[in-house]
Amino acid sequence: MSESLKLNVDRRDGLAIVYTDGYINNQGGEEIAKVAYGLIDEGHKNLLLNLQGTKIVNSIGISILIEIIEKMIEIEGTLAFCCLTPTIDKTFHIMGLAQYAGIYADEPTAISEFTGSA
Amino acid sequence: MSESLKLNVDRRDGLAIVYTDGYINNQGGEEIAKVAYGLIDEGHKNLLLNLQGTKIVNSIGISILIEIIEKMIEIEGTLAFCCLTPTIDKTFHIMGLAQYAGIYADEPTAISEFTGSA
Amino acid sequence: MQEITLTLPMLPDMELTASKTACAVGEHIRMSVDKIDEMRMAVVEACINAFEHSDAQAQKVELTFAVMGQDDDPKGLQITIRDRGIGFAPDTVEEPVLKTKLSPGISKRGWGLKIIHGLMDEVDIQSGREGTTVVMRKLR
Amino acid sequence: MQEITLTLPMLPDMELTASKTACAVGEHIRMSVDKIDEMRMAVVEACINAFEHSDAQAQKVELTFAVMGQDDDPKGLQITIRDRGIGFAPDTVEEPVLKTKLSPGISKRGWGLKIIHGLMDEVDIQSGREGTTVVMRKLR
Ligand SMILES: Nc1ncnc2c1ncn2[C@@H]1O[C@H](COP(=O)(O)OP(=O)(O)O)[C@@H](O)[C@H]1O
Ligand SMILES: Nc1ncnc2c1ncn2[C@@H]1O[C@H](COP(=O)(O)OP(=O)(O)O)[C@@H](O)[C@H]1O
Repeated sequence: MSESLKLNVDRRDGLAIVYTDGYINNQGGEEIAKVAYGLIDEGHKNLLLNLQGTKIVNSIGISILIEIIEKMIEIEGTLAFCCLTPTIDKTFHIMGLAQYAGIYADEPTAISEFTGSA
Repeated sequence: MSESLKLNVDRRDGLAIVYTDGYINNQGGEEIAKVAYGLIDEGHKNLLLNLQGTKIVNSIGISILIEIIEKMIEIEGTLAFCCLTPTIDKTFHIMGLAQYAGIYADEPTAISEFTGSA
Repeated sequence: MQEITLTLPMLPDMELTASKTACAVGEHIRMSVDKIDEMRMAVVEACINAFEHSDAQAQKVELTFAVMGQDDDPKGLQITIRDRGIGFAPDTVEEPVLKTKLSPGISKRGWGLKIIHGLMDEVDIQSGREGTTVVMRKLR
Repeated sequence: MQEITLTLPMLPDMELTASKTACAVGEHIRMSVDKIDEMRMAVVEACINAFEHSDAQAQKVELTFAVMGQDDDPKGLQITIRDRGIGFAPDTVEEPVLKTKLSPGISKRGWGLKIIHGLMDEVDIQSGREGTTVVMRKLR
């Protein structure tokens, strides 16, 4: 009876955006990791996770996101987040995630940051 | 700590529309009754309760709506409802309210019914 | 059988907390939005009956949500609402008729049980000197 | 003090039911949406800790929501999450540091308690052979 996370991917030039819809728990985190590693295998080095559709996460889910960040550091890529709820944003800051992943208010800001630095 | 009902009134030619926002319990019902009796005193005989903003009602609140229906029958006026949630609609039908008050899916349908019969 | 219990003080608007928990449990078993909503209204009615009529000393209502069927294939929810109040005789409660209620001077109240029966698939009420227990079921 | 209790089976996603009930109680005392949301996340973390680490025989978590302050002037909520499991020594839990966690081969887990502390106004954990009780407060 797990509420499963839905994912959508938008592949752009030099950037892939992953849209989440639902709860990011252990399964949700695994789903995101699977998609992220697939995109890395395709050659993507810049990933943006748009969390607009995610109102709730848990620390197990976030720990899997940290695995993705580790991987991105390894391949000298970037993981960024946008459209976080205030609580998810606060949680990411409590954990210090902002030092290792871009956190943007909205998608256009995130994209322009990527494009600017690309 | 009661979640109070908010009401808005739109006075039109030959019709007053009352918009509810919130829980219709005893207090909510009383609020509606106060406004309805005020409109009757102003000379309005056709009242439409638009329940768009009401997702939950209880039977005490509905019993106060029945008092308003009784009053409307007495003055030969009409009370109608529109924009009910499926559950509120089902409840009104369980109670047999549809025989004494118009129940319409949306506001335009309700208004045209009033205008047609006026 | 998975069981969730909720104990609420008999205070204004607490029926909304019951109703929201019912909603959460309904979502858990992927009940449809409309069925959840019907169940919520029945829960509200059963709670306000306990608040208003039970005269229970403890001023508490106990709700139990039990998932019917297998964990991986839930059939519905059984909700039990219990007060330890004075009880009543369900069989003697007269069925309300709107036409009669619309007569002047007649109380407009008395719809709660009819609504509960109308919105749930099965309803059983046990009541006596130890209080009232309403058991109601809604299939997914 | 108004108290609401909720008992949940330790099953996947049951933390969401706890979180939704916390939301209902927060709405009841008119807590702001953002504070309710922070409280919900802390409730989720405390529940999954009990589910994952308590090894409680009964496989149940008990939550209590107590309104702080007067009924007509609530100051906040005190939420107690209790399991009757094996317990742990909160003082010996190392504070997670992301930089360290990002090293290869190191577990990325261990954030729950830090998140709970960061999102709630006061947190107290009692743990021992009778299980673990997390008491956390959030002011309105
Ligand atoms: N939990 C209860 N404890 C005692 N009496 C109850 C309880 N529930 C219902 N009753 C009795 O049944 C009657 C009918 O209830 P109901 O149909 O809900 O309408 P209402 O609450 O408007 O009277 C009540 O007036 C009351 O006498
Ligand atoms: N309810 C509990 N019962 C037993 N041990 C617990 C409980 N809550 C936390 N712990 C212990 O504290 C540790 C840290 O918990 P936490 O910060 O939530 O991170 P994580 O759950 O990811 O390990 C856990 O690994 C566990 O050993």
